[in-house]
Amino acid sequence: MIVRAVHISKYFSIEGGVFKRETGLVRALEDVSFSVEEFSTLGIVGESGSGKTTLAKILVQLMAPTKGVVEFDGSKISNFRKDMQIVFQNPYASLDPKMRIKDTLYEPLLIHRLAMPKQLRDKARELLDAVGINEDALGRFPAEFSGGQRQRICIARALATQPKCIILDEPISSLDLTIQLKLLDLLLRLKERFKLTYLFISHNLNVIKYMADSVLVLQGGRIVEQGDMRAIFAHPSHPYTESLLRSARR
Amino acid sequence: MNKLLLVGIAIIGFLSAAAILAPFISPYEPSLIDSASLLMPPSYAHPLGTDGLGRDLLSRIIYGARISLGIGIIAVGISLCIGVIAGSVAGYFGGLADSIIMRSADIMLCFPTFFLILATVAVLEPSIINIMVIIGLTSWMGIARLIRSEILSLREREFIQAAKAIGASHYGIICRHLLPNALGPVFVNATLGIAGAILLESALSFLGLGVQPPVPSWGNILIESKATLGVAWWITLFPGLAIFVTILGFNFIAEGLRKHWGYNA
Amino acid sequence: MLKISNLHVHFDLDGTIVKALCGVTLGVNLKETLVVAGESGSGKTVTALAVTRLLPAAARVTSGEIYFNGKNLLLLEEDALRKVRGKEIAYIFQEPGSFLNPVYMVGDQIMESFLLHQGLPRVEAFAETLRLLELVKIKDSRRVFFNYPHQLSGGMNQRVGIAMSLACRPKLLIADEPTTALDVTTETQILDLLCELKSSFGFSLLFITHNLSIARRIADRICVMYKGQVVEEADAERIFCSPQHFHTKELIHAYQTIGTQ
Amino acid sequence: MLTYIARRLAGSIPIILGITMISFAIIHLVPGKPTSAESALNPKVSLQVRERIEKLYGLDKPIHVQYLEWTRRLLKLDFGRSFSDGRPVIEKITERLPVTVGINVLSMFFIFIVAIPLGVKSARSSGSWFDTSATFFVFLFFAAPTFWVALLLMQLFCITLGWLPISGITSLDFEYFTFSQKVIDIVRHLALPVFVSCITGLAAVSRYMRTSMREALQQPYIYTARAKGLPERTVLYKHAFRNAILPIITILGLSIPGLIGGSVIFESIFALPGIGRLFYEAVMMRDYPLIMAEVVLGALLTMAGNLIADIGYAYVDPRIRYAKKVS
Repeated sequence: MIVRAVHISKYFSIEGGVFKRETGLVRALEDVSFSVEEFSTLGIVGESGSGKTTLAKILVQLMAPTKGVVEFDGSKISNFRKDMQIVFQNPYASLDPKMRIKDTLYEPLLIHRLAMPKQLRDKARELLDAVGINEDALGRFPAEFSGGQRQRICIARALATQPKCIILDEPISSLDLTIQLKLLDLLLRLKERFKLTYLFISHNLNVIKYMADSVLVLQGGRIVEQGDMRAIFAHPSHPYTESLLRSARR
Repeated sequence: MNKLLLVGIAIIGFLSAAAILAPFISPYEPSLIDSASLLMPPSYAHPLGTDGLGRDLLSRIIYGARISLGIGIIAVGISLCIGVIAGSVAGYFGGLADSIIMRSADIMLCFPTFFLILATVAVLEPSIINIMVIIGLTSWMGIARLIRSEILSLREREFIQAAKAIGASHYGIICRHLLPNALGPVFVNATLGIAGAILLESALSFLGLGVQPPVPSWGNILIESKATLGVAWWITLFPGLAIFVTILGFNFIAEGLRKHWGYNA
Repeated sequence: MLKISNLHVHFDLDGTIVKALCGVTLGVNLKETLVVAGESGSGKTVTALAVTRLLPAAARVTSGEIYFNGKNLLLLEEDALRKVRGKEIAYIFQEPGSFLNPVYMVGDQIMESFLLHQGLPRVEAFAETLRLLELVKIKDSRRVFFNYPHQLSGGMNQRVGIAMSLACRPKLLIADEPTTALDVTTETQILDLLCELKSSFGFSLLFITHNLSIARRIADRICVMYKGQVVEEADAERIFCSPQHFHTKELIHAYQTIGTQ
Repeated sequence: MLTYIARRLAGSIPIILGITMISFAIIHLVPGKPTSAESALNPKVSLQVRERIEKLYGLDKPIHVQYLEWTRRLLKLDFGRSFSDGRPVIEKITERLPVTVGINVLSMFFIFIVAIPLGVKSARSSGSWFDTSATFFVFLFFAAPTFWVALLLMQLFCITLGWLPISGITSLDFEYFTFSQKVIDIVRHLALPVFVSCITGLAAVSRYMRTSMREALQQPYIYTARAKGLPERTVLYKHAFRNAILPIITILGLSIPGLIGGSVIFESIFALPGIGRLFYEAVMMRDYPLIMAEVVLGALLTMAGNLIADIGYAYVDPRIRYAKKVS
């Protein structure tokens, strides 16, 4: 166990009326508990509005849960900001338009003091090389790259802090199919090379089948099914999972 | 660098050089009264002619540039500082701070700025410092609103979340990510602000409430010309032309920056 | 029906010339559904817009011809071309919400084509519009007529878009990824509706998409576009069982491993 | 829509309070200022004036009491008596209000009539000679200081050419004119001031209209309009224009403070009996009750203007008017 979610719930208040009183409560997540094994890939699947992204943000401490807590195994994850990273869905919004690629990569290295100022350029070149982007990208701005290339740069940025676990929040769903497949293969290669743990979030069951070892099915903020990927794909117990499988296979 | 920006910078560069080097390049003492040459039209001795007291118009305009540019830049400096701080606090931290700052901005915006300035000038003595401070204090709201809306839209963008995720501090996020993205439109707005402040100063002096004579400012030269309207056209034309060219220069810079950075602020 | 041959389109993005189409040749026969499949940047949307010269200002057709029932649309002057648009060739676009004018009632926007092309009096045009709304399976057509686009769901707006395009019984309907912005269930309904209307109205359909599963479901013929060119054109079945071009193979492989419904 | 208006009204209450507070604070700058009678720069603040201020504002009472009392009188529109001639301040203001409002409304009218077609035309033929020359002139108008232009035009039209009267709103023998002569006389008097006052407004609105129109023309629904085979004129004036005109309404609200402020200048140049000139005279004579009254009224007028512009915008834009989701 490298990270564990214990009874996590998250409620958002809705403001309405003239004086913006709290008139309602959206239950984004309801009593979600699960643990992630080291070096494995946990797939989280659910349609839009099932609370996947909220869960991702809570796990990486960008958002505090209303109830419950996120626990880390101290020996494996000492500083979660360094050891736990996230890659977002929209490549066009997750890179600072005003920053050159080299500065985007230098930032995590400098924050966690992982390289001396002299070594920054080499370290950044290594990271880009690991994700298949050539070196002259360092001096350029995000606007000059395609969606697929930008997502590779985001992955490079996540790798910069030598993390143990990376949360991938629908990393490929806004790209073309052929590019999606190439990125999935890249992620699998990186997982072997850097001994990573993945938490892969997607609404596409075929992608989860391609990537994940174990699966967790979310519906309306609740876990409806959890377990080994092959077992669940072979004979799902919950009707919702069945309907997802049927629509994926057609 | 598009040509609009270059032309603008050239104009303002020339004028600021003239203002800084005023003592060396202006042919006469600005307040030297030469009773022999009253109301002389432009001539070799006085390239822009003289005013009712025989003072050389060219030197007065050059010295006037010091006042107008100085007031313009410092006043906008004040409103820029207040505006940037208020805007980023309201935008980044939101909640109570946001509503207090924004409500006070709305209130200040309701006052017709010229009324507010005139009222405060009437109450305090119209010295140069007072004018700078008053113009600065009554024009920070635009910049604060601009920064706030920029930060609000940026704050939700994923690259800010990503910066937090890699462990950047609040300070790091504001300086490295929020401000560079938000300051673009602010500079465009600030250059227009300088033009506005110069207009305001000259209008104030035109009404006799700005810089008091004998210190020359473009505005108070113009008011004196009202008396000799029919007779000495040059006293009206040239100071106004100086204001016009300066504001045109700043507008060119603002428009050039907007094109250069691709905003439509 | 429609014949595009060797079409070249260049975009002049303030100085830099981008070659969007480099010699596109494809044809749509009577009552046929041709699906143009391709990934982003392959030029499929530019081709669709070029047919009735709806390209944005920065685009310029540098060479090639577009024949529609014998007439070369590229050489038609403005008024004659306008008669073709809306009357013989109609469009459905991708974002249902943003392709309807937000400040006019949905019904008015449909009636506009009746009043313009068929010169019907307002009362008749109103009745005709209601009939069309029912035809696209909008139940409460009288109420929907007076609504604004922001009050309707994505699926409903797209149905209005279809009704608007079919107002003057066009001979060719060009649909540019009409269901990409919709959720899966609404997507299926819209696709079924389109096929149904195609058989009853008898128009031929030029369908642009990046999703191969849609192509498989509705296409008679498929042509695959890659980097501004048509790299493969064949019947739907042959494309899937024996793809020739490497990009088509890549597409089908990706579709089979991680493609969804 | 109604909740939108209710929220806007509720929002404006704190603003009104704020306005009264700030005005009250400005007043307190006056007597509290150590402007002793002999201060060189401010000779007019004589001892005798100081007593009248203290008496008028009852400065002996604690500060919050003064504030409440002052606001209470404010609600009754009783701003006390003007120093210069003792007449109630509110009377002097209402006397002169029609002139300023008249000129401003006229200039706003001209701004909209000229600027909007100008903006539309230059947006439509962007890049053509018309567009570049229009943008150039807009730049010039934008940069020209209104009082300088006023002086130049006065010199040209009033003195050298002598076509227009130099100041005032009516010529001396106005009473003896026939009705038509009276109208012509007023028009000749107001021609220059109105033109001067709408210069900057003209530049701003036409530039804003041009940008807003160009943005509207790039929207997806323009593709649909063209795809329907609509002639370019309908696409432009029916579809694009209706969307482009919306933001112009908010400009209406935002330009009110500018117009009121501007009236001070050109009313004093052309000697027109408006509240702008009244304010200028009050400032010169340190007539504090009058100054405060105009500041407060100016602010309330602007706020009312913004409110009307907002509600107007909500009414015209169906996306706000019919906010509820139907199906």
